Amino acid sequence: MINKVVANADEAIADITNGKTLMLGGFGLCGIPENCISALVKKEVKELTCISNNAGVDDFGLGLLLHKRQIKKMIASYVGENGEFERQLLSGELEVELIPQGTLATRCLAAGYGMPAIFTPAGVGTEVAEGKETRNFNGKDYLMEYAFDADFAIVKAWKGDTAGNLVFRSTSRNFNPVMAMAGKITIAEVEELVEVGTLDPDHIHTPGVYVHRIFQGKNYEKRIEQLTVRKVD
Amino acid sequence: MINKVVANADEAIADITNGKTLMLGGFGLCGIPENCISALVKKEVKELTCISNNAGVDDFGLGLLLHKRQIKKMIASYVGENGEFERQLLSGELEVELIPQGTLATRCLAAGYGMPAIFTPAGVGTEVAEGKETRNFNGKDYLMEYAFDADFAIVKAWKGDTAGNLVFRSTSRNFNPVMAMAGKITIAEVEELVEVGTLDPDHIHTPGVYVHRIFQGKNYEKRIEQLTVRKVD
Amino acid sequence: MLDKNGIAKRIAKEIKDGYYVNLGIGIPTLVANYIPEGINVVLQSENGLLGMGPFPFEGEEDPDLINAGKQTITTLPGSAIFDSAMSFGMIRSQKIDLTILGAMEVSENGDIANWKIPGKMVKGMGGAMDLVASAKNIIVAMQHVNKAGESKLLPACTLPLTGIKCIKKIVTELGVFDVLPEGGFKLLERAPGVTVDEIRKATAGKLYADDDVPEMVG
Amino acid sequence: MLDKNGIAKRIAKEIKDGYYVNLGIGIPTLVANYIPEGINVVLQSENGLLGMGPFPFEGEEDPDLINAGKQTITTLPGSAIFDSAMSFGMIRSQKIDLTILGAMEVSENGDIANWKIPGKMVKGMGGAMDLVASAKNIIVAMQHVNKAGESKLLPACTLPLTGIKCIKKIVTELGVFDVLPEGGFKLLERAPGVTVDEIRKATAGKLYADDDVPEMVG
Repeated sequence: MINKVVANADEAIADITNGKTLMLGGFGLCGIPENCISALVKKEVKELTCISNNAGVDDFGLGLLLHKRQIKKMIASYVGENGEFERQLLSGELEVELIPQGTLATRCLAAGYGMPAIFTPAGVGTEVAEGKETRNFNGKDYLMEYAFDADFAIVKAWKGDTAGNLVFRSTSRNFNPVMAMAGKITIAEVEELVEVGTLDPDHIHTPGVYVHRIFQGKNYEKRIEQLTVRKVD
Repeated sequence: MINKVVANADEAIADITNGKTLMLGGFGLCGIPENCISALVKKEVKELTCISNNAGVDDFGLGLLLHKRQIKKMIASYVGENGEFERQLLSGELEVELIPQGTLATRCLAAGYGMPAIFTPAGVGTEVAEGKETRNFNGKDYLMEYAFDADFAIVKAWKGDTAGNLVFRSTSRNFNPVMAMAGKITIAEVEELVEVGTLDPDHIHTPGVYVHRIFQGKNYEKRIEQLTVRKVD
Repeated sequence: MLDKNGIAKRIAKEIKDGYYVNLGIGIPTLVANYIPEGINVVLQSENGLLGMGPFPFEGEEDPDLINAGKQTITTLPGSAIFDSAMSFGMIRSQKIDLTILGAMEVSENGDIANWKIPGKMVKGMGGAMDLVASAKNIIVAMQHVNKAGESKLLPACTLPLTGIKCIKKIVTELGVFDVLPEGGFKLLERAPGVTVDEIRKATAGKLYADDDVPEMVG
Repeated sequence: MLDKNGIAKRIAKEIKDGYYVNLGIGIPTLVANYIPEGINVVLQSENGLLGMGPFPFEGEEDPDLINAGKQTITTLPGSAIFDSAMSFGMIRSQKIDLTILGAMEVSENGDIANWKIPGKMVKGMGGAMDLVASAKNIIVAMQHVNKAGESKLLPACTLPLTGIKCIKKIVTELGVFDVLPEGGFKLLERAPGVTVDEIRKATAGKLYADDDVPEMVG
């Protein structure tokens, strides 16, 4: 097997320079690559274009990069939970492209599966359709949307082996596997890095061929955005 | 959960009538729905269009349906191992459409993912491209290929639960999950039918929403097409 | 007149045995509380889960297990987890039988606006555009008029659209409405104590109401 | 002159550390036997496996575990299994570094024909069209001439094409050839004991050969 292990987040992101386009996995704060985000903050790399379903909260997730003005453009589907985001957007410091969540996911899939474009009905007849090719199949209109072209994909998995095979846990899977397939270079941080042969080949979510660098992360905070519980009767 | 269990193969295929289009999972003889094929032979349903990567061998797999002249048209990528197939093809009894294997898989995916068409470079400049729209993206030509439209998908899984969730074993996975997603009605036969809650939600290959009927198969033969072994030193 | 729970309760009656259902944020989320006994329904959450269960007991919350509203939830026996591409794949291929979501405006031809108010901070459409463009059956749960007292059932939407010609049914605090294929809102049921005239007054779009529109049964 | 194993052995030298490789049926399969020690290579089988291992020991064969040639095989520590859509997805997105396959004909502009002979039973293209259309680096392993003694390195293919302008390198029993971007076969190495003249005679397409083309090193 091919060994993809790097020492830590700093090494994994060492060649991410100003102006690059990054995909970052996660949904809300669930399944985000916490270690790599911290390393990007530390590296002070700037003018990033970030493709991510959300933009974190003020003091966590992508909010940390926003706070340091490291993001030039955000491509996301929902950015509701972030005051600093709103401030930068309204002041014109931050470019934002909002796209439907399914379109976001499928444009990742398209990149990972070598399909230059896909057709989706999402956004037909809305401002999302402006400037896009609309095409009718079987009586229904679809927009043609292009595969993403990202320099780096940064994902967070539960377990991974030294060959880069990844397994995700529960709904922290979300965008991570499709983004892992879509990056020109894919960096995976994992809660537990294991030897090859440990993971069941039938239950690998992302085959190692899609992963270029892997490291065991540390100090995962895994913050909960909306704590909702039942009382025990 | 929604219970998808039917008693057996006969019940599962009861409404498959003459002239229907079926997708059948498997690669060679690996992971084919043996029980449903036998039930289709017994039911003597005719003029079927079968979408399957291969066409079985003379006395097993889809070869059993061919032997009884139940297949009108075969859509496949490779049909090499079947003398009866060759006879019917050369005599004009059987229509055959050969398509690239990746195109076959991706047209299933398109159906399951609600994408009316996909773009693939496979077949550009060859007779496969005849009559198809060719389109250039980023300097490379692609063919536009349509999503399959199959009345039934028949797949074979290793384990499944009563809600229709499926888990496949080793390379018997192959086309099964993508076809499971692609049928208007999807029938799954499994080696072991288990109660809901038995399968790990993180390791379900095909969510039950894609499966309409499930039953525990019996007497799996699992014939090996090319037995290749090493001698123990 | 119905309260939010009343709207949710009425919508729950639209859910049939064997349905896969996607519930949006807000009133739609409450629908889960009123699914009739004996009905087997599977809730999809578009962040990648089929078989959404109730909130976890205190102390049992799992940061890796949330719904599309980012709330901590639980799974159920038979749940399945998948990635975002498959989640919207099954939405686009219409494997989800019913989608219930909120709206700012619905037009009499079934257009919906629910994601953007010009001049205000835009949070994004999330999965709403995918859901309304794909679902075969969409019910809107909303207040009949906005905070300024203006009707939300309109001849045409004034806000940026989320999707076109997609809404089949609307439940508000005043009643239950079909969106007719030829255009217009057809009043099916009045909320308890609400008259057709009151509903007509609150509805800017074309309203069709028979003389004997029944009052909703509790 | 090389035998089949010689061709496979020579091609194996093209494999670099860290490569993901897809091996076609026939001579390409033999390449696996000659991968240099100390080189980490992962073999992809397009029916849905990364990390193809050797044949199983007698009695340990598993009918659920085969390669694209339908042969019983084994996995290795670090193997991953996936479905056919992902398998060709990773092929199309060029995650596979090298594809090695057989051919009936290759043209001097890199076209390949390897799936169909008019008038004969056509078995199908399998995954070959996907592989040749997508792979960034394709090496053909084949005999230099066909059974009728005709060159398989041609100005233009005469058989139905599998793919166009895709072959980068050819290894035959006579030598190693680059397919030049501007067209033509560039002789890189002669097989042991084979002269440039002999190669020229067996090559119908345009052949470029320097005066001092080296003999292959064993």
